[in-house]
Amino acid sequence: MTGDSAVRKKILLTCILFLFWVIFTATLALYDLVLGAVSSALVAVLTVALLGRALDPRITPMVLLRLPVFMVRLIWEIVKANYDVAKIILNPRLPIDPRIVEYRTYLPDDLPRTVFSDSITLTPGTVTVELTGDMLNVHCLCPYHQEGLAGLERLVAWLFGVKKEGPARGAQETAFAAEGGAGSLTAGRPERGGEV
Amino acid sequence: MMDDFLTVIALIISLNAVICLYRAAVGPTTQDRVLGVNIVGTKALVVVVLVTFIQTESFFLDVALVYALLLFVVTVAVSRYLEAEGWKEVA
Amino acid sequence: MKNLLALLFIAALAALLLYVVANMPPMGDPENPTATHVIPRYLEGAEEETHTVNVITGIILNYRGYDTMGEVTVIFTALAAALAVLGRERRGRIYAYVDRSGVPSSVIVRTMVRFLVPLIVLFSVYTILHGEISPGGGFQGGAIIGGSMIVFTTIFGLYESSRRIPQKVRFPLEGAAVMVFFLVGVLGMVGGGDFLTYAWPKAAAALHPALVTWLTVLVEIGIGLGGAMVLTSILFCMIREEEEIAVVA
Amino acid sequence: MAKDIVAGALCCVGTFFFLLGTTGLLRMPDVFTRLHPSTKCDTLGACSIIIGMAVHSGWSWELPKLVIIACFLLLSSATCGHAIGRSALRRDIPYWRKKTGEVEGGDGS
Repeated sequence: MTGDSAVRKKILLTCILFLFWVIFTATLALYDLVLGAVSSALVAVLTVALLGRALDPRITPMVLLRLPVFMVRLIWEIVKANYDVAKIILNPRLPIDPRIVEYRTYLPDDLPRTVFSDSITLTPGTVTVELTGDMLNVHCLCPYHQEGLAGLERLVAWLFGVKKEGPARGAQETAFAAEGGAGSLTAGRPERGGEV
Repeated sequence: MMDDFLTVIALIISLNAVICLYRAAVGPTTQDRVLGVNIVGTKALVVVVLVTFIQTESFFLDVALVYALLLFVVTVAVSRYLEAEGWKEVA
Repeated sequence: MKNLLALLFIAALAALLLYVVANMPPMGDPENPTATHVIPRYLEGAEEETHTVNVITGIILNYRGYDTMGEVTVIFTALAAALAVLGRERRGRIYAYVDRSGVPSSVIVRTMVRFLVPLIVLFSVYTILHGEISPGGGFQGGAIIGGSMIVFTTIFGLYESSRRIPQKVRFPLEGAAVMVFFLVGVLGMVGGGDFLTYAWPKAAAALHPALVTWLTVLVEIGIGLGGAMVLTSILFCMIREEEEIAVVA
Repeated sequence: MAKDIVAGALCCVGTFFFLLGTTGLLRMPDVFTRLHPSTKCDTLGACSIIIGMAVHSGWSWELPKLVIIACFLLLSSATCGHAIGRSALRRDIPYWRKKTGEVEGGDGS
C-alpha cells in the first residue's frame, strides 16, 4: 500500500466513523461534532495500529454507493425464501433432506467471499459451514436450495464489480494470517506491523 | 393503546425466549447450547428495543446496541474455543 | 435426610425473607425513608454541584467519589491477584497460546471482526465520553473495549494480539484509572477545596465554565482505559501457556 | 394512525417469525438443521420488529440507530451461525441424513 492511498483510506475510515458517531450521539451540537471528529480520527489511527490497515482494499466509494441497492435486493431474497423455510417448518412431516455440498466460487478476496457466504447463510435453506480458499461447504436443508447460490454469487459480484474471468488471485499471497491465526505460528511470521 | 400492544408483543417474545432456553439447557451438543443462548440473546435484544418505545426512553437503544455487540463477541469467542481446543465433548 | 434438612432450611429462609419483604415500605412511595433524606438533595443539587447532567454519574463520581475510587482500586487489585497467581509475562519475550489442534480461525469470522472492531471501539469511546450526560461511563465503555479485545484475541491468537497491544503500552495504562482519579482529587486540593471536589485551580477555572465538566470526563476516560487494559491483561494471563516462542531483541 | 397500523403489522410479522424460529429450533433433528431456523427466521423476525419500531418512531434520531442495530444484527447473526456450524463441523458432530433416517458420520469435509 502506498503512503498516499493509506492516508486516503484512513480519511475515508474517519469519515465513516464520524457518521456513526453522529448517529450514536443523536445531536448536531458543535461540542459533540468536534468531540466526534477528534475521537473518530483517534479511533481510526488506533485501529490501523491494531489491525494493520484502515479499510479492506475492496471497500471503495463505488461499493458504498451500490450497497443500499444490494441490501434491498438481499432483503427481498431473504423475505422470499423465508416463506419457503416457514413452509418446511410448519409441515407436520418435516420434509427435509439435509446435505453438505461444495461450491467453488470465483469471487477473489476475503471480503467478497465473506459477503457471499453471509448472504448464503441469511437466505434460507443454506448455511455456510466452512470456507477454505475458494471452496465453500454449504449445508442445504433440501437439495433444491442450492440452486439459488449462483444468483446470489452474481449479486455479490455485481456489488464488488468483479468479472467472472480473470480472478485476482495475487491478492491471496498478502493475507498471512488468512491461513494462520495462531495455527501457523511456526510456519512463518509477518513483519512487525503487517496486516492481521 | 400502542403501548399495550407493544407490551403484549414483548411478553410473547419473552415467553418464546423461555422456550428457547430448553434448547440451551438440554443440548444435546455444546453447539446446540451456544445456539440456544444466541437466540435467547436476540430475543432479549428485541425486547429491549420494544421497551425503548414502551417507556419512550431513547437511551435504551444504546443498551440494545451493546447487547448486540456482546452477543456477537460471546458467540464468536465460544465457537472459536469449541472448534480449536483439544476439548472432549460431554454429550 | 440431608436433602430434607436442606429443604427445610431453605423453606425457613424463604419464609423469613417473605415476611421481611411483606413489611417493607411500599415500592415507590414518596414517604419512604430512602426518598425523603438524600435523594431530594441529589436530584435538586446534582446539576449545579457536580456539573453533570446525568445525576447517576454525579453521584458515582462526585458524591460517592471515595467509593468509586475504592472500586477502581478493586479492579486494579484483581489484576494484581491474577498476576500474582499466573505471573506477568517477562519483558522482551513474546508468548503464545499454542493451538494444538491446528485449526485456523474462519476467514468469514476474521473478516467480520476486522470490520467490526473499529465500530466497537468507537461505540465504547462514545459510551465513555458521554458518561456525564447519558447512561454509560468509564466502567461500561472499558468493558466494551475489553470485549472487543477478547474477540480480537480469540480470533487472531495471542501472538498477534500481544504484539499489537504490547506490554509497554498496557503497563502504564493499567494504572490509569487509579492515577487519574487521584490526580483529579489532588487537583481539587490545589484548587483550594478538599480531596475529590473536582475544582480547577483558580487561574484555570476562570478560563471557561465548561472546563469543570471535563474533570469528570477525564476521570471517565481514565476509568475506561484502565478497565479495558486490566481486562486485556487478565485475559492474556489466563490464556497464555508457558511457551515462549520468540525473544525480541 | 396509518403509521401505527404499519408498525403493528410489522411487529406481528416479526413475532410470527420468532415463533417459527422457536418451533424450528425445537423440531429440527440436529445442530446443522437447527441453524437454519435460528439464523434466518430469528433474524428476519428481529429485523422486522426493529423496522416496525423505526416506522413507529418516524423521523427522529432513533431511526438511524435502529437501522444500525438491524444491519448489525444481520451481519452478526450470519457470522454467528457460520461460526457455530463450523465448530460443529470441526468437532465432527454427525449430521442427520434422510436416507437412513438416523445419525451417521459426517462426510462433508
